[in-house]
Amino acid sequence: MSVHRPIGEVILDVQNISLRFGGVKALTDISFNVREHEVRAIIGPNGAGKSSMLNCINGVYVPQDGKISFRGQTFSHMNSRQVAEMGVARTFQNLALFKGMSVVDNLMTGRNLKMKTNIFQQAIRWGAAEREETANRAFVEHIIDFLEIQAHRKTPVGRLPYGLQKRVDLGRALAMEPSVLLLDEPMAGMNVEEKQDMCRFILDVNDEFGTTIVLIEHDMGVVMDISDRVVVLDYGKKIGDGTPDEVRANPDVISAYLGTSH
Amino acid sequence: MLYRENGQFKTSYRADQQIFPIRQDRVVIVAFLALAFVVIPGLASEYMLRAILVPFLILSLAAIGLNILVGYCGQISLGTGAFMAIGAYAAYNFNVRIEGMPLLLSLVMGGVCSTAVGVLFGIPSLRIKGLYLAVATLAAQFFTDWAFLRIKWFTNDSSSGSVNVSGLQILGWHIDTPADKYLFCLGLVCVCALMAKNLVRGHIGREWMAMRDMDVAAAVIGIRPVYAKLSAFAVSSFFVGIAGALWGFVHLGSWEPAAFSIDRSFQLLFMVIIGGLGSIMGSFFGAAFIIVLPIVLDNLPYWFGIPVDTALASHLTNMVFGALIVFFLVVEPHGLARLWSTAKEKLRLWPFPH
Amino acid sequence: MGFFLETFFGGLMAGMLYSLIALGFVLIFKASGVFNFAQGAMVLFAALAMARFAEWVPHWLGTDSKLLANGIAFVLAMACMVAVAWLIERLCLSKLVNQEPIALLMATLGITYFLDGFGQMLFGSDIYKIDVGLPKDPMFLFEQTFPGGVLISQEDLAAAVIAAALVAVLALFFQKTSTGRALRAVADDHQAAQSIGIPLSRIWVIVWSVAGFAALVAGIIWGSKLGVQFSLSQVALKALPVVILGGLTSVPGAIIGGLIIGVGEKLSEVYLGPSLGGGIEIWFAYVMALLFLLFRPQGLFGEKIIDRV
Amino acid sequence: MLDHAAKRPDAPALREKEYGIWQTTSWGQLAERVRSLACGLAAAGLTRGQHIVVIGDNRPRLTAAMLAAQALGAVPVPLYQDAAAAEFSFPINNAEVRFAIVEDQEQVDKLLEVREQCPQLAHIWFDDPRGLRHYAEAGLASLDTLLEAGRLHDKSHPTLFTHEVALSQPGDVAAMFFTSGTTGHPKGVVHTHFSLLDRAAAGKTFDKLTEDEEVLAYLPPAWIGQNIFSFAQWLACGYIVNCPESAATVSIDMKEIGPSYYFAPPRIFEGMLTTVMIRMEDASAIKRALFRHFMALAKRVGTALMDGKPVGVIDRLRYAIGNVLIYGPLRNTLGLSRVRVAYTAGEAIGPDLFSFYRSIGVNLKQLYGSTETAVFVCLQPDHEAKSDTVGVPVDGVQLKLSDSGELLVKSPGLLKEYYKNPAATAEVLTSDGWYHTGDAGFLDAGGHLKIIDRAKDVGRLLGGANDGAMFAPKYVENKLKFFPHIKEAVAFGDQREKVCAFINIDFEAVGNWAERRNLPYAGYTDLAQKPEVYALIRDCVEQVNADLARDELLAGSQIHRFLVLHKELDADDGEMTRTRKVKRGFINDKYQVLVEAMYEGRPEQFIETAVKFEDGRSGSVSATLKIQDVKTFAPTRRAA
Repeated sequence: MSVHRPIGEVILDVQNISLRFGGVKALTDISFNVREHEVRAIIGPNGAGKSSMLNCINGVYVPQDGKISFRGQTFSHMNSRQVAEMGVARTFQNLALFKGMSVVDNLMTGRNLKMKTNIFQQAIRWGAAEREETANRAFVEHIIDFLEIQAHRKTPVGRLPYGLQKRVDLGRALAMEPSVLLLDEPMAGMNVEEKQDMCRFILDVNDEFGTTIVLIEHDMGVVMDISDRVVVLDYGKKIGDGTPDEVRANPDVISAYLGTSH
Repeated sequence: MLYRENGQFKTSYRADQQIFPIRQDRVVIVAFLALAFVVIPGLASEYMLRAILVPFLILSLAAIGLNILVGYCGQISLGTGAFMAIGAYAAYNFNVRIEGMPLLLSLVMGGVCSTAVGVLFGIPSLRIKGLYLAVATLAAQFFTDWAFLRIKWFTNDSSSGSVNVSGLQILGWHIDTPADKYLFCLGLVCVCALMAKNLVRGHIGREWMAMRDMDVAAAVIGIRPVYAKLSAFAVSSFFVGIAGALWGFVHLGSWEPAAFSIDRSFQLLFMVIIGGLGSIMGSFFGAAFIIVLPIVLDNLPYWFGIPVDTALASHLTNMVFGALIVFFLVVEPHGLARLWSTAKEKLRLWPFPH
Repeated sequence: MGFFLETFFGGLMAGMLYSLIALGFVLIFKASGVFNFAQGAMVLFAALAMARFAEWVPHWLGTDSKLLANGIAFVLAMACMVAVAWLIERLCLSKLVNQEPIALLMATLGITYFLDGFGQMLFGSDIYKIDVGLPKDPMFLFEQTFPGGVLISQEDLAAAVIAAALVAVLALFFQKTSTGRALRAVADDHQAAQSIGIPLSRIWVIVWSVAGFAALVAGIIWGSKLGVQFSLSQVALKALPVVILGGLTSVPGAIIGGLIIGVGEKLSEVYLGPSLGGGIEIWFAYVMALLFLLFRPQGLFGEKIIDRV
Repeated sequence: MLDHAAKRPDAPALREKEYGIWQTTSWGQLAERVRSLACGLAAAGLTRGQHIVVIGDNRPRLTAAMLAAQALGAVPVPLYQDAAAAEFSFPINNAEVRFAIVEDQEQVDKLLEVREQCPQLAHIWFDDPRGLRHYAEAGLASLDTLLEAGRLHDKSHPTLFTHEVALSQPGDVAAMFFTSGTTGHPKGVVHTHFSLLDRAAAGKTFDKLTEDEEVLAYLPPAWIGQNIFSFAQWLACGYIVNCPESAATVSIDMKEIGPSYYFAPPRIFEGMLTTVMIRMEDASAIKRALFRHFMALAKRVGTALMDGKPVGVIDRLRYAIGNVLIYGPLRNTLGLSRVRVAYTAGEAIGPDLFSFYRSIGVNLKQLYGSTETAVFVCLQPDHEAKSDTVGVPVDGVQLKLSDSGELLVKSPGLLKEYYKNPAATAEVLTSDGWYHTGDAGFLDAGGHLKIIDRAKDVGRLLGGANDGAMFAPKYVENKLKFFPHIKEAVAFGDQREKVCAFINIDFEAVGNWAERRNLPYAGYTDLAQKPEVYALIRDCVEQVNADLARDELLAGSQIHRFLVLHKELDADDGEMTRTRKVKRGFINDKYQVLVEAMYEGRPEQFIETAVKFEDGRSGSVSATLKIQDVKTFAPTRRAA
């Protein structure tokens, strides 16, 4: 990329994670780390355990063995709330938006950690609560502006086309002002144009807010273009890790991808 | 058709986030409130007030409570009657046991107690989902039915098992005529409804809806399921509790556990479904509908001069209810509220279809 | 000791009947993912039909053979249940496919109200009795093992036997017949079943009919015990804890759950009841189930749910 | 501006919808901002008489920047924000511009692109820093830094601003507008403060504009029209200018604001009407019936009411009902409820289009003017608006016709000169101060000016049935373009025996039409060539012919043959001006084959054309176009 980012020291370190569902081995002994401000990609064929990896990182699944350390603190498993509080946000592969709510409200949910007024203040909705709402709304509006979805502000997300829903999903994550952003196949099922937009947004985020980005993708091309370092998973095992070029050269990776028609 | 929105632009978020952002709506609502507070007490007949309006108001409040739980937080409950009962009996006990306990306070305490129990019975919801939970809430229903029947302490050892309160008054205002009762309920319900609305459009409300729509995602953005769900149970049972207390104090005057049986729970559930899940306004619609319908069905034959015996009438009512529930679930799962809002949309876009 | 056993057996008997109703729930839930609140109403409806037809048939045919009357009545009642099943599928289920379970539950609540009203309008709302000639007089067991032995109502015993038989039959039906297999397929995965050309709607009609059959049997037994009346539909509420205890999707769960609840209820009533002021069986079952759920949210035999993202 | 700030510092001057609400700038704040900007610019070395380009959408801070420049006596030169980079280089060089203030990354990129050609371009300031963080180019900075610098400079030179302001004279050059010349290089039209403000004031008094008017600024500020309405007249009247959030939300914002004083070229009104028609077609039968009935009524009554003619009580009553049921809602959805005065200009407006708006109670009027005349030459007074005239001269304006039938204007609003182009200036500006409009027209009985066409376009048919008949292409085209299904039309016929036309279908409208008849199509080109579509278009053309036949002057201009073009005429391909006027000559040459084919009576013709895509890439579209004959009508004398 033309834009140069000062890549910092390791911020998120995954150590020997293994995850099983009953007999099924989703992940076996995965280790990799993420440096501050970098764009880190996890790639691999379908069912390679990419999503499971993210789910372990933000506490949706509890891995059987292994540790995850974040900014020095080490956890045997993460608790979603903690993870969120530590500033890790995440988007979902098959949209997990709140269908019943408007775009603005969806983004506002991303602010819940920032909103402190108690239930009584909200019931009265006077002073503090009102001010808080307004302040956070203002913040959310900046994101809406950033993602260029002004025209859809008040529409229920259910009614938006897929591409835009993906943006809202990203927006909700951004609303948390994350220091690390996990993107689960942000470009899945998009047309070329939408993909370009999404790439632009991802880079802008990384660039404007200096957000560290971990993204899952199986569209090799895109990944290679925008990411600094790449981890390759296959059948729950790590088969490659390094810069895009190194990974491209890696024989295992090639075979894995040839093996699975990608 | 009647909307003229040009020039209604918002220069602040506060203005943009008000409950009725469109001027025409505000006008209508104000007019409507004026009607409710000023005109109706004067015009409405004794029967109208006693048998229709007061129950309507109180059950609307209960429906709002239930709607918060079911409609907004997606936690189904079949035990609403229980929480009404708790509200009623708690309020009763505060009323009779504490000398000179102000009416309002005992009502609120009713709500508070029901909140406590609500949270208690909400705990399973952290482990149990959907249908299992639905059944679990029945436990509350049957337990309270039993408790208020068998445990004499609750009924202040009244011999008949039925309790009664009388001589309601706030700050010297004696609430005895139907009109008084109506106004009292109306006032209280309006306040509660406003609070409820504020909650559901505040961030707590968004947390509830997030849990309802996609709990995993909600957890990932840092919403604590425990807090979200339990708070929903708490708030819900608080309103339901107050409604229960009102039902006992203002509407019935003297009552026994049967007044809050499982049928009440179902009735409320129907109100919420027909009125519209996830809509405060809908709760009112639903209540109105469910209360007016049987009256209409009862009287319909007489209007046409067809004699129908009461048993048959009640069976008919049941059937129509049942049919309507299914009808609504099939045709308009979002209930009257959705019909209302679509109608409104159509009016705004008139003459265009979309 | 003898007294304990008595209550225990009593519990088992009652439990059998609960299982019978619970079975209805489980069948329907397995096949159509619907939590059929209307099962109780179906029991009432079936019982009413049975009772009234048994009354009317003699007048129509002028015969006084009770067996014949009951036989025909049974057939007619069953016919009614099938009709009901068919209507439900037509007017309700088929319209609500792929709705979230809660919506379906509420729909069955609607059906409950409808059936209650409809049944009583057709067949009247007084108390009727069903007499299928179950032996009434009590009998004694284990007289030699300890003094006085154990008193058991033959009726209960017969009921238990019938229930057991029914369960066995259903089990066979599921395992052996092609329809049964189809049902299991549907239960496992609607879409898949559809894709291999199993007609959902027909399956559902069958399932609901089977559930109707279970309801009919239960209705007859309860009816001949307590007489047919509106309260019968409340019996279903007793069966709910059974279902969640046993797990919504498991037939054996329903049976075992039924027995546990039955026994637990009776024992608690006898041993705890007095100290708590009696009548606790209304809720005891629920609280039992509830507490149990806290430790095993999916019930005894239910499958665990893993949610993917 | 300053005395507005002085008189009512808290009154809103500008509103911009951003972040979901209308962020308001009061005159006071505006003055403050302008002061800092001015000082900043001065500090950066901008001096009296120099030019500074302003490129971007309507943004408060860009407006402020223009004021700031003027305060220093410098000359702001607004350029079209949608122009391609290459188009910038000429004006920038021509005006030796050293400073530029632009909206965002897009504009910055374009400027940097042409920087080699324009070495003197020293400073570029941008309003929206998004994506520009890593641009290291020299002289590139954000407006905020400029403001900051300005504040500092202001502290050190407290008197500078007031002093500079005091210096400027009415006669000084206020701004320069580059006309999107239909041919050759654009010409820089130089206007003085006096000429602009005088015209603005004239317009103000003419329509009794107050300081409470609401105006929506959504057209390119580089266009004199927009500039007058949302800048000069804004200063003259002190009303409120509102900037929409983004191009995508204009209609929403328009609906929210509900401007009271509205200006748009016909195509905008046309677009609105088209969407109305399309949306109505999906409406339920009852609604459509209602709509038709009341529109018919409106045609009769509404227009009359607008023109202040007497109307029967019953009709008034029915109109009132219609107002509740249709007109009101319609105005509301279009955002025209509050419009007191609406103007259209730039080109002739379809009569039906014109009367549509008037009939539903929008006081739509026409005006006549051009960049060179600071817009206001003729205005239609209330109640006297006709679709075929452009109104009476505004006070201060004199008109006369040259013997060639060309219209000459003398007015205080005339341009000072074409910048560095005395030849061109001489061409249009006679020594005794008459300006050659290049339009053919005449004053009718009521003293209303009637424009037929561009003088040079008005042609005569040669040979054939009606030899020597007058042919006014624009007139014909406009008639065609009124149909919702026709987007553009180009008529040929000058020096030919009969008239033929190119048609451009309106993709949205026709596509919609096709879908409702579930008629499958693969894209624009495919759709354009569907026989059904041809049939549809032919009806339109024949209606036009029937209409023309009624006008003995122009009966000869009836269309004999037409074809539907395979691509949309596009400014990027040079087929239209930036203001979307068709360049007839250019098209004539570009599509020579087609024109010939039409006149040689071939049934169809293959063509391949190069096109430029949005992203600057270019490719080619090819198709075989059908050509169809149309029924024409014998001239019928209009009943006097």
